[in-house]
Amino acid sequence: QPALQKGITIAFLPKQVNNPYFTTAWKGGQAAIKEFAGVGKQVGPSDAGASSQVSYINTLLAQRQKAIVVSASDANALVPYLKRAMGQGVKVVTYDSDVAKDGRNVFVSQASADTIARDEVKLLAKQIGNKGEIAILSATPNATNQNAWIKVMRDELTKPQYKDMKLVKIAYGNDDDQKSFTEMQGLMQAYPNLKGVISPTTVGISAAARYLSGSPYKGKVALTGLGTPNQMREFVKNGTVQGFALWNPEDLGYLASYAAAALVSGQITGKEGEKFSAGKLGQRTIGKDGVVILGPLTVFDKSNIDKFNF
Amino acid sequence: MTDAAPILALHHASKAFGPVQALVDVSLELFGGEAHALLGENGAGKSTLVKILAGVHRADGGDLRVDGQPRTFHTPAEARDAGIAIIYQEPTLFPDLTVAENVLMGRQPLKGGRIDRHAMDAQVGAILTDLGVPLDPTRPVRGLSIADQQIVEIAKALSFQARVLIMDEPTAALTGQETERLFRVVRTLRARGAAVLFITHRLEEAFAECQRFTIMRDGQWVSSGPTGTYTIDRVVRGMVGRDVSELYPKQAVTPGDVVLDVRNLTRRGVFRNVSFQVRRGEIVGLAGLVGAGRSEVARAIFGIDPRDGGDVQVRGQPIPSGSTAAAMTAGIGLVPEDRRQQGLVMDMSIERNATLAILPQLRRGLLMDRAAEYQTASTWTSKLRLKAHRLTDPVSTLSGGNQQKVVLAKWLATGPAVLIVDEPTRGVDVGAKAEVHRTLAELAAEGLAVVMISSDLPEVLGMADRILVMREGELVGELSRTDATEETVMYLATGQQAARGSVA
Amino acid sequence: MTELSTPGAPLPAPPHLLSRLFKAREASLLVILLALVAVTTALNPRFLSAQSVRDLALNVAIIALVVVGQTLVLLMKHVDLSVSSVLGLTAFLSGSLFVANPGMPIWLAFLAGLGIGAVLGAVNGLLVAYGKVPALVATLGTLYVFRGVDYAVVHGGQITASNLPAAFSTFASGSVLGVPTLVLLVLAVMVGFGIYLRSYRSGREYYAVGSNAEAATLAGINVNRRVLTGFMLSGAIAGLAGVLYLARFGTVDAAAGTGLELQVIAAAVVGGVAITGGVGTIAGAGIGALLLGVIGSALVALRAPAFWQQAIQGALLLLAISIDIILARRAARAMQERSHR
Amino acid sequence: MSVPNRPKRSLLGWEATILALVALALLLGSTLSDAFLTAANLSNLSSNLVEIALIALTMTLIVIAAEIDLSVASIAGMCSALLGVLWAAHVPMPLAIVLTLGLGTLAGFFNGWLVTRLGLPSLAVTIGTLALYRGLAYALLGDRAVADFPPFWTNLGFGLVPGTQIPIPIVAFVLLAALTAVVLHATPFGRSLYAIGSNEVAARFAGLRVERTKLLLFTLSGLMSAFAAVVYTFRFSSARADNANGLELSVIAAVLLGGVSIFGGRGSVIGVIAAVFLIGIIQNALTLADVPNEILTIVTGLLLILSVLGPNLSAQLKAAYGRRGRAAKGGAQ
Ligand SMILES: Nc1ncnc2c1ncn2[C@@H]1O[C@H](COP(=O)(O)OP(=O)(O)OP(=O)(O)O)[C@@H](O)[C@H]1O
Ligand SMILES: Nc1ncnc2c1ncn2[C@@H]1O[C@H](COP(=O)(O)OP(=O)(O)OP(=O)(O)O)[C@@H](O)[C@H]1O
Ligand SMILES: [Mg+2]
Ligand SMILES: [Mg+2]
Repeated sequence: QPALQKGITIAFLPKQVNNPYFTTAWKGGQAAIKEFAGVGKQVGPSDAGASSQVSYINTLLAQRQKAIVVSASDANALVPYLKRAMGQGVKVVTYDSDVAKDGRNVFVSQASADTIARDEVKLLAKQIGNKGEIAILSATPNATNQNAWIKVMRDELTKPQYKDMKLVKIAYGNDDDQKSFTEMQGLMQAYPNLKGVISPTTVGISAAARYLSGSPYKGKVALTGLGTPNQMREFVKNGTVQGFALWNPEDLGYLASYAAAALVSGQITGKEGEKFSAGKLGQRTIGKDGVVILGPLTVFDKSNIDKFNF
Repeated sequence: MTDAAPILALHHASKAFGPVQALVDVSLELFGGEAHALLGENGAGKSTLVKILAGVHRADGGDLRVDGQPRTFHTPAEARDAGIAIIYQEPTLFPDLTVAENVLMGRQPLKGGRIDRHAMDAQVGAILTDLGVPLDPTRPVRGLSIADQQIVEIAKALSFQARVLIMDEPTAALTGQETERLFRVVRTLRARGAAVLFITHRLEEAFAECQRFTIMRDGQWVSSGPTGTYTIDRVVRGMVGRDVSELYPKQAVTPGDVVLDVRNLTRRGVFRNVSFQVRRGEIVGLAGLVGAGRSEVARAIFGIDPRDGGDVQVRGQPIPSGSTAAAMTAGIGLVPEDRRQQGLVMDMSIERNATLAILPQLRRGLLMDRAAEYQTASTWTSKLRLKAHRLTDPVSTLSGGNQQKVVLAKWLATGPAVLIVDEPTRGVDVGAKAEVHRTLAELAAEGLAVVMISSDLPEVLGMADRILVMREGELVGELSRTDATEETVMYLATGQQAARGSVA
Repeated sequence: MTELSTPGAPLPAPPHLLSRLFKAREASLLVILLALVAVTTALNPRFLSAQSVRDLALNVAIIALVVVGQTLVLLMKHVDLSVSSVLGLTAFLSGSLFVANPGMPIWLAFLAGLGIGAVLGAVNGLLVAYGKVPALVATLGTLYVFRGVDYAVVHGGQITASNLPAAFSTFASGSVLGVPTLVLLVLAVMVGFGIYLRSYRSGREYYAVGSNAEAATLAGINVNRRVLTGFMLSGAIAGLAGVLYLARFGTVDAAAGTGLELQVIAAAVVGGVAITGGVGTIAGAGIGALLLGVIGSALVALRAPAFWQQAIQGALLLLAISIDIILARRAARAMQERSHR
Repeated sequence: MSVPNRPKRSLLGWEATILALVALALLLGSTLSDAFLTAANLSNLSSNLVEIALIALTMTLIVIAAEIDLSVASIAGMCSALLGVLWAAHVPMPLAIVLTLGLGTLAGFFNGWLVTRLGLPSLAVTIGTLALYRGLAYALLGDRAVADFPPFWTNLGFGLVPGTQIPIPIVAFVLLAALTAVVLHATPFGRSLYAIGSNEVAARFAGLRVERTKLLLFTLSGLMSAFAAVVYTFRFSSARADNANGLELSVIAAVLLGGVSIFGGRGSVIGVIAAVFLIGIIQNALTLADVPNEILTIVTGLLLILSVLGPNLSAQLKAAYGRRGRAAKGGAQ
């Protein structure tokens, strides 16, 4: 197997440049790039819009970058442009949020949609004793990964052990702190008997936690979802939140960088079964549809949260 | 009663706006207890002079003294604090604020640092009663007629003890009675030793009220002196630089068949059952006190305002309510009373304003016909002897009277069958006035039907074949040219004996 | 309108017609507001529960505060689109002050917010008053510039509640006699400016400038200085709002406050503040903000389908504006007919 | 109403300036990166501007008539959503497009109706419909995204004119731009827009059909937004409720930068087109030079401000200088 080339140019293109989550991911990506002596940069729009991402893809193409690592704000809109890029020999890796699979070589997934959805539901079920009305506080109505997870959660909830749990509402906080905050208020008003809320977005869950911790519902209404330890620490400690989950975004970026490098160096092409080594994350295998999975979620609670800092 | 030393003296003042030299080395002295008439053609530079005294414009050169002390006013506030009160040619009011607040803005009476509204309303109410005008001090200015707005302006100027009162054509929008009241107030001010500068195009007023004249032409000082040393002819020659043709060149015409037929025209709360006819070649005067609703009738006929009742026919064909376009295609034209708001697009060129009403015709194929545009504009503006730098200058740079000429040109260009003119010579100098009248007379002779709304009675008497009189929104009478006199008209207009010595 | 045109006519007496007219407009808004609350509560009693009223008040407070500044500017026939960016920037900067020196006293943060806001407002003011740049152009420009600066300083970071002293955060949660301190502060500001605009000479100047700037100059008002002051106040108030935003939401990233400007203008307009200048009151604007807030949370409380909420909000907004203008038109027409008789 | 602070600047002067700026920007671009002046890059650059450019055309007319339409982006979003829904429902594409354009026209007409019939200020109205139409977009399509548009159509949005590097939508834009320019600058109708924009009352007294004209303008704006939506949907082969979100500010920024006076009565199509591309070129050039996004935002804002501030200041300086000159003369005599 050929070794990783030196000086590979890799560009990270997140949904939004000034979103803390992506900043952390980029940290990992950068670290990896340093390890294999590549040349990396992160560019991107300040607003999560497909059209603005496209103009960046075009400029990256014009700059003849070797690989583009993108988190798509629209699963379809980017495809024609990414295809054009691949047509000109650029390797495309998606991370965090995928595009239609003919639009990229490899998708580095934080965890399979099934795992995420199942773990979330299981987590909440445990906290509310498999019983009562629940709601989901999502990001934007068009967030691909959110919708994928929500879909799985829905049919997960049809399983017998969850028969007493009733999904009453899906609210959208648009990954905007204030909107999420007020949406959470709304939920409590509109659904008096609400027992628990799943918010599979770092922005949503922290806003929701903040509202609960300042309200009489604190401790009475369970909240879980995907969040970063630093955002959630105080709420876990003051008992608003029992537990939540996440992968390590830094590792996600790290893995994505290695996948890109491996593609450029010809170690892999994106076919199922191909293997490549991802530095400290060790040997990785490409799964079905060119998906590389980062690994299982880490569940954070009182016991372990202080061990993490991101 | 003239003091030896002038209260206010301006010497060798000059002012240019870009290429336009508005004032050249003009001097003026105002004495206490004396009313001083400033006379000149449109564009002579009178308002510019006023604005320099007011601190609105800075003179390019010259020196200004108040009580012998050299002064320069950088802001209107400074001029005001020096005791100079100004009534500007164009009303400058706050439509959204009450009459009282308009009068006292910036000088509202205070109680404990806060505005004392009752005191404010009372104070202004008093001034208005002084003027004999029952305007409600607490009503917003928006919706006041030009005339009422002018009254508020006057109240503003009288609201503080001015030592110098400057009035730029305050009477242009007023009728006899109001003018008379204004003069009464002016006299009392003079008795208190104040100096008054009075600008008007109605020479009779100047002769009746002023002790001293100053005459300007083309931004230059022509002559000054006591009233006694002037005759109408000398004044006119000084202003115009030539002898003016007859002021009311009415040509005798035999009216043709009916062109405009108005039946029971009604607009709720404004006027009721107004019916009259106008024939080819006829000039019909529409007289009445300001506020009688004449403009409103005109607006309703022209379709600006929808009408609540009655109908209007031109050459026998009825015109739908509230459609200006329909009225125009039927051949009606309206020269509105408020030139700045209704008559002109201020920062569009003279040329484009003059052709605005015939825009749809100015096309070759689908596109603008620039040549035709320029042709029409220049034809009519030169017919009216417009005083302008270039036809492509914005009308905003024209003097009041010249702006009025552009409005006239615009409507004459449409070649209307009926032309309604509302205050056609408001703020227009004698020379131009004569030309406007001549033009109207000629057009009438060629078969145009004219409705002339005017608060300038001599004008109506001089030009109209028939005079309709309105009072409080109703048509109260009709007088033939022969038996119409100021007295008879006023009698109908007021429903009582005309106030003594009413000029207008 | 002269004595002679209406012989012996009694003085059209009823005073303060103008102010009564405005009161009428505010009244009409209040009616709409109460109706909405009544219906919602009937369908979902919890809508008036202490908790949700408290939440509502807190949500509206910050918008309402920014609306006060916006009203000053709108009265002068200008507009300030940059408030959202000012809010976002001050929120983050005052937050990073706490990060830099945790021991910092609370009031210093407020001072900083006001100061920074005033400076940013001054930029707008100078552009409009002395640069003669139309307010909409100037503030649309600074909307971009200030936000850009915000992006630059935030740079993908964020302030979280854990960075803030507890005392500061409790400023939002804490309350006096059940009324949140934050709301009290906002109310105080509104009352203050309400009185100022109504019965102080300099307050009236805002109306004068917006009603007819030329006339204002001739009346001896220093229009430029007034405009500059207005924008500075708008900026300072937005800055204060930024600090409150930080206290309320604890988390601030580069996007904080984005899109707020349209909500604020909408609130003012619904509240009867004319975009054409010279007309409007703080009370009206406040009610406008409250109305929008109530509409928002009512829809949620009534379980309106998520995907329909925004549409319904828009429709109700239009409805409110339309009703208001129609009532105003009525009053005006009535007044004109009076003036003729 | 005479408006204070109306920027006084000779339009010709301004157009010359902005065209010069465009040239300058091209120069800057080519110096910043050799990838800039390539046909491919310019082609991408322009195809990314096409929706803004299209809507800017009608926005120009509206602003010259002293109104404003903030709802354009929402109309686009709503129309994109409808196109998606129709296609998903197997409506034949030509029909779907016609219906979409119809919806846009209707939406624009509704704006116009509220403004002209109820006499509401357009700023207020379109802030309202901005929310309403975007809301309807979500009501139509919710969280779904329709993507499987037939290649023939997506190619119209995405593809190039065969044998060239010219994006197909740009061709449509050029035609529409030419049409707009002629209508605005060389027809009585265009002339009347300027009159209405600078003094509506006087325009009405001159017999111009103010209401009808404005109604037409808003309706056209809606139609154009719908057309832009179709282009957008095909260009990204993706119909979503949040398409074209926030586009309105970019459009208005371009129109104002192009020298159209926000108070109406002033402006030209050339200026606006130049402005659209000026912004696009500068952003593209800076992005190629890896200038971070926040700087782009700042630059856009500064451009907008300077576009008005520059001419004003120079005029004021001239005036001040002139006065001093004359004052000296005056003093001498
Ligand atoms: N703001 C201005 N810009 C350019 N030119 C101006 C301006 N104001 C006045 N002028 C010019 O200065 C000259 C004098 O104007 P002014 O208004 O003083 O005349 P006037 O004597 O008041 O005429 P009228 O009797 O019609 O009011 C006119 O030629 C006018 O065109
Ligand atoms: N734009 C307006 N809005 C509301 N009311 C108006 C308006 N213009 C005039 N009025 C009112 O209508 C009445 C008649 O108007 P106006 O004074 O124009 O009548 P007029 O007979 O035409 O007087 P003149 O033509 O001499 O000014 C007045 O009482 C005035 O208050
Ligand atoms: Mg004059
Ligand atoms: Mg009248």
